[in-house]
Amino acid sequence: MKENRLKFTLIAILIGLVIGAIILLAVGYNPLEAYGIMIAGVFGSPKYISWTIIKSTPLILTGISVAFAFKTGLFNIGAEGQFIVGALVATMVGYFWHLPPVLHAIVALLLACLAAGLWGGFAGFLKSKFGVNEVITTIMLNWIALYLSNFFVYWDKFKRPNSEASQKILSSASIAFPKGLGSSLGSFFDAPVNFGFIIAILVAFLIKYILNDTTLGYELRAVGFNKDAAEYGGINVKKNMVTAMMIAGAISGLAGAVHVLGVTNEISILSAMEGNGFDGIAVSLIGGNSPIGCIFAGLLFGALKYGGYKIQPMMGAPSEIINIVIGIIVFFIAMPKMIEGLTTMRSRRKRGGEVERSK
Amino acid sequence: MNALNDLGLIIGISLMYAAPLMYTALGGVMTENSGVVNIGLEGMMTIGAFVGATVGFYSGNPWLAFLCAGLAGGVLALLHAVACVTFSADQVVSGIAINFLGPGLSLFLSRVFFDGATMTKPIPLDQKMPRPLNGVFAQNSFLDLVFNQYATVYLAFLLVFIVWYILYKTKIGLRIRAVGEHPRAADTLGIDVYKVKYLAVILSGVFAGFGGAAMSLAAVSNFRATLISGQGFIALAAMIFGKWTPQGSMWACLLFGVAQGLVVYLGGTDIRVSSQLLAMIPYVITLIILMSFVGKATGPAANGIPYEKNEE
Amino acid sequence: SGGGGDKLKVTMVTDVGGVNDQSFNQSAWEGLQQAGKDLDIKVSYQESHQDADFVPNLETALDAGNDLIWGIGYKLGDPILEAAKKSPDTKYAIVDFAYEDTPENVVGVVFKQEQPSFLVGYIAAKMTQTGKVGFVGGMEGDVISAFENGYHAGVEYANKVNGTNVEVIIQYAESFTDAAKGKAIANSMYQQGADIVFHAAGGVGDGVIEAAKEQDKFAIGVDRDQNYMAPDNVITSAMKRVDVGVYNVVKDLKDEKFPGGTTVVYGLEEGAVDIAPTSDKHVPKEILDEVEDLKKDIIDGKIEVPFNEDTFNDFVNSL
Amino acid sequence: MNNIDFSTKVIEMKGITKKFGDFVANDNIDLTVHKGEIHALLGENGAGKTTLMNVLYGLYLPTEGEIFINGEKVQITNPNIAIEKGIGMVHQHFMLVDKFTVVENIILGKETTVKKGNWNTGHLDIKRATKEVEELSQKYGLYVDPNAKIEDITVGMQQRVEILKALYRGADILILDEPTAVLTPQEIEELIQIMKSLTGQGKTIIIITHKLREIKQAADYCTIIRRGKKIDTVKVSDVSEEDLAEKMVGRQVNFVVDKKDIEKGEVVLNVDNIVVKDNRKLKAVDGLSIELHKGEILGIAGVDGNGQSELIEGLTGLRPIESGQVILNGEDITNKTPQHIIEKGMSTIPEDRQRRGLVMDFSMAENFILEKYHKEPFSHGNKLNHDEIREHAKELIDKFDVRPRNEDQLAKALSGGNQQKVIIAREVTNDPDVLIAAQPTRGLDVGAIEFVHKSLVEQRDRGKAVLLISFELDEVMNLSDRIAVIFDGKIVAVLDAKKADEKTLGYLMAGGGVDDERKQA
Ligand SMILES: Nc1ncnc2c1ncn2[C@@H]1O[C@H](COP(=O)(O)OP(=O)(O)OP(=O)(O)O)[C@@H](O)[C@H]1O
Ligand SMILES: Nc1ncnc2c1ncn2[C@@H]1O[C@H](COP(=O)(O)OP(=O)(O)OP(=O)(O)O)[C@@H](O)[C@H]1O
Ligand SMILES: [Mg+2]
Ligand SMILES: [Mg+2]
Repeated sequence: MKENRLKFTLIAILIGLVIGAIILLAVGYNPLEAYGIMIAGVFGSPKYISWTIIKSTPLILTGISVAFAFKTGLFNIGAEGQFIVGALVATMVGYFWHLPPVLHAIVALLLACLAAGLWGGFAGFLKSKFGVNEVITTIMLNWIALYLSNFFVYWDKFKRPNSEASQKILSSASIAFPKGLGSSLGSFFDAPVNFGFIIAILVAFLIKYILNDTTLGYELRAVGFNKDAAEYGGINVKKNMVTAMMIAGAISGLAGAVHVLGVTNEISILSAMEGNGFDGIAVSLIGGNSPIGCIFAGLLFGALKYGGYKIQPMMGAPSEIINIVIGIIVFFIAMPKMIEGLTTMRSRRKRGGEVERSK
Repeated sequence: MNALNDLGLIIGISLMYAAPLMYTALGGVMTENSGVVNIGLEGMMTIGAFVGATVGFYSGNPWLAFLCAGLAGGVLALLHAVACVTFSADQVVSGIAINFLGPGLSLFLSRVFFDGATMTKPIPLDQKMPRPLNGVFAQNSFLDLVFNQYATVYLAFLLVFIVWYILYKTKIGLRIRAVGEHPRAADTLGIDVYKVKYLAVILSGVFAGFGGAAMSLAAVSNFRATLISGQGFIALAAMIFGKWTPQGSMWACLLFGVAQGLVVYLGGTDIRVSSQLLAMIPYVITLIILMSFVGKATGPAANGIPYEKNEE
Repeated sequence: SGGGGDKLKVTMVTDVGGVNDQSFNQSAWEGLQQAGKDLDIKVSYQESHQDADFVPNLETALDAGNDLIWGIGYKLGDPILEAAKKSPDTKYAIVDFAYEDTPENVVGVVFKQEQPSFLVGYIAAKMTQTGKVGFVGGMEGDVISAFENGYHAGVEYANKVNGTNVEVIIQYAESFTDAAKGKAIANSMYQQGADIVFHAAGGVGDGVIEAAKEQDKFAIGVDRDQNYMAPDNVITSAMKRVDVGVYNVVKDLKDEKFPGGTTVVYGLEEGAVDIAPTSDKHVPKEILDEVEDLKKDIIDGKIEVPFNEDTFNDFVNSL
Repeated sequence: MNNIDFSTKVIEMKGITKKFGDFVANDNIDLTVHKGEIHALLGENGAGKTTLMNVLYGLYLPTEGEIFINGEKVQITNPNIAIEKGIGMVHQHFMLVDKFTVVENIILGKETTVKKGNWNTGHLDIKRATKEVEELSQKYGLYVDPNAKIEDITVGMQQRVEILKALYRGADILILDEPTAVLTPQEIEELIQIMKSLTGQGKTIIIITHKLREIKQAADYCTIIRRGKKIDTVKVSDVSEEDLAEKMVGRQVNFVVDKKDIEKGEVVLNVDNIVVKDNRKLKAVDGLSIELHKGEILGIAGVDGNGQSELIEGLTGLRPIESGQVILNGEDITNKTPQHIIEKGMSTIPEDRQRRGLVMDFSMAENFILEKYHKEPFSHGNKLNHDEIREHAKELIDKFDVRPRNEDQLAKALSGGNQQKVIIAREVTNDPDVLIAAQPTRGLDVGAIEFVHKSLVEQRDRGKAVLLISFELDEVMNLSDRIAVIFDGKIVAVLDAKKADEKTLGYLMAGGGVDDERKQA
């Protein structure tokens, strides 16, 4: 089963790239050149690799958040808003509070998780208490989070004068790697390498552990698969819905916090959704809704976006081709049956008539 | 008279906001009543907006453009149907894919057709959707503010009625709902479940495409990358809010429109509220109403479950 | 870093609007392309899709061996500064941002958007039939604030010199994308009796111009000449010639006069801000003549156009 | 019997083989049915009865074999063709859209629409359809309320709707797949009458059932299928129930449940005057009281929809009790959480095993610990102990003979009988003082039923109390020590099982006694 999934995912990626190539060819660009640029854009220098990782980190986390919610039977479209809340709180803690290094970062991360957890948990609460579908509530909460964040950035104590952004976090709250750590790795450390990726991987394993090896995970999965049976077995379904959304929210919030504390050090005024949460949905799906799968899917996604956007300046090909490729990949991942059909076509033809008849 | 005019303004804004949402929400009603979840409405709306603006610009015929927009949405929906109906795909996954494909294709093609720009050229007023009651009432009078709307607004209400009629009064509607509730039952009665689902899903794309065109051919007169940013999801929410019925979805869209109208109205008064907090109002109102009045809503029984014929 | 070959290499990193945003990114790219043609320079661009793209894009630009790297838009202020500090041998330039302490390899390029705003404000005040004009802002911020206050000041100035009492209605959309909201706000303004609305609101402005078109009222465009959006209704535009700014700095580089360590302020004097050339389609000659006089006064320093709330208040008090 | 026209073979299936992958569900089966005949198909669960009928109805294509309808060879590739050939099928699981009305369900797929001249408007003509349905139901004595919603009518009614659906399509041959599994004795009686009246009007009926008595009562001929193969076709009047059972399973079957004499102990469960509302906020359980003693099986007999489901949910904490009290082992457990109630010694075999009983996407091992995952040894602190969970599963699989013997198998991949075994194994090992068994054998074959009955009696013999709720009157009468009859949310009578007879029970279940009381009052 699992091997099959992996195989299907790889085939879907291949199909996505091939169709992307055909489209490029159709409008007169050389797809080999485009993919060459992409590959060079990701692997061409240690620095590019570290940038790919940096870009992937928040996507891995929002992906895990969405995947976790899926496992518990919920659809978290709200990763976007939870990301914003996490980023906001991390920045505020990072700027307003004065704490020793390391501790400051940890406090900022935890509070961001807590706030975003409450934000997500609110959707869970509305579902458990009033039966309101979480898809609607999280969509609404995304927009509310966006405006809330802007509201705070405009607050004169928080806004950095002469800019459209907040104040920067204090260096004590940063989770960047200590400077001068790795000159040995060439330009790898030229990018703002930070602990975020490590945190993301730890979170992936933690979530996998929670889901598979703890009583909480057992409860959450039971509720996710069959609420009625879970309720019958004595599991508190409502509490678990809230818990599930809180954890999902906290992970997305962590994504926002890691992004701020590791890379941007500030939040700016948002004129539109940035898409970290929506991309997380795709990451989760490509990763087969498994936390570990999300690591790889997030890296793939980060690479496509980071490397893919280089084709426009380098050869003038519209970089939207990347979204098309991603769309096609996700589309084919949705259809394991079709891929199965494609891959078994040859063997089926060999067996021929017999199979035909029983159909 | 001023208060009346203010009311007229709010109603007018509500209608402008609600119309594109209504088309798209009706698309949602259509597909989900047949048991296929469609998260991809946003993507279908985007391609509709783009194609509408492009065809409108090049042909000068808004109706042709409107139809092409529906067609484009329908083509994306066809992909969704192939995945979800024929290949029993996970419907959420396929919908998310559509949400990448829709904007991706729109911008890609926009660059191809408009000289590298991610924005189409504006359509002159006389080649946009007509406003049937334009000039009938005195400008900026209450009646003018309320009724001087684009044909797309009136069509949206007409479509609510049509979808309601089809779903609840006709043979095909009965079949669509049966397929969404209990596909196997329909199957055993000789109904071609797949065909019915294909029809409903494609129509949902057509409607979402109309919704996009209602933005790019009426609300404004051009497409740009940010024109459709979240409306598809709001429409989806409105459909759930409206309990999967056309009339319920209509009310939900209107509610959202009214809230936006209020925001604009309040922003123009002397009440000094931060514009960020004002902007939150529609979303907060929706949440509060969901909490206090609507509560639990369940869709068609077999919604989201791929139907596989009995063969292995 | 030299970059190999003899040709100079110049690139720009766009804001999230992308290179074809029909606005200042596009304007910058046009300027750069012109420079490429005229000055035999190799030019290119990098599009950003999120704020988080700025830094990596700047690095990609650096790795490509460019001699000068542009950041388009105030949002790139910090990233450019950091990059410039990291790579002192490469030259950088930034549009719409002024550093307090500009490094030697950086040039800040800012535009006095308040100046053309002042001019279109004056035009609006002269042309209004109803005694009310409007301003629709996207989201609050220094740049938009300069548009707002310059415009407002232009109206007040007109009131003063002409003894009129034109009122300005101001509303922000809290968005740069929600065209429907722009239209709704403009409609609301027209309903309140305004007959000319100026916008500085990106995509929201599409809606503003649409409202003017539908109601057969006037609108004023921003950044570029937006008359093409509604030829009968966009009477003028507050133009910000980012292309001119970009072109000039690149030319200076070519002429080895790169003004590193400074912030270049482009205003009317440099021809980098202005009202749209198509203004004469709708604005009567005598008003345009008055505008020409105003331009001189501004260039001569006789009028100091305010760019934020404080300077605006001072300006009004000094009238 | 006198209806049969032996000169007309309405159905002839010859050498039907149906494979699912490598699995042979039907193996070279022949079946002949004459006009006017009631023909029974008998076989264990999974024998292939439904598959064979699905082939006949065009839902499956046979891998091999031929079908003749009225002597004409036909290719039935989809239900439309079957319908056209006059075949109607009432499925084992009803194929009704709950939210639709009776009429809507009946006309679905063959809708009555308004025609304007030659133009079919596609507009539903519900009025005319209602009239047609009313006429049809009168003609065959199948009374239904055409405008009622399916979700609001009884199962018996629903079945009539199913039959009407077939008749509406002009069916001459009716296939009924386990039609009596969910009916009360009265309803079964009525159904048999309906079947006879239908054959009287020239219809032909194939009925699938596990209930030998019904075959004896209703059928003319019976074809027995075992593991996909046809064993025999017999004339029903020539054979006994025991003969049929033996042919079906290939061994002798014990019909009577062995039961020691009762050693009734003290009261463990006292239900006092409770009221529980249903989903529509109506009082489904309305002042119900019962006492349950250690060492007894108390059967609750009653027609579906008299408050049984709400009673179970009320007792187990899944549904609020509006008033009254439930005392378990001396402790008030009214409106306590399900978990609390389980801890206090009550376990339940739920009536809907797929909805309540199992997490279908969990493995067997995970399902076995549904109520005790948070306890030692299955978890320690918050950490699950996978080794113990697996061990536990292996033990239960062995003890209860669950197949396949693979604790990692997902519950959804188990057959119905084995799913039920998993639930019973889990509930019985909780070692509860009170075991509620709701419809524990629904849809199971005799072998599996035997097993379930044995488990329940064993529980009783160990001095535990069992509350058996079943629509199957035979089952209640066979197993119970005392029988309580539920009607309209109340216990209307409690009888000693030895003294109870079917007639009295049926009378009480239909509310007979209540009317008497009312008359007296
Ligand atoms: N469409 C299918 N594809 C694959 N396997 C199937 C399918 N349908 C049923 N099965 C398998 O067939 C087996 C029996 O299923 P079925 O629902 O017929 O059980 P049942 O007859 O109710 O069970 P039992 O007779 O044991 O009570 C199960 O193992 C099930 O997984
Ligand atoms: N679609 C299917 N795919 C694979 N196996 C199937 C499928 N349908 C039925 N089977 C298998 O075929 C066998 C016969 O099933 P069928 O449903 O005909 O049994 P049945 O005699 O009707 O049983 P029951 O008395 O439980 O209804 C079962 O073992 C079942 O597992
Ligand atoms: Mg069965
Ligand atoms: Mg069967």
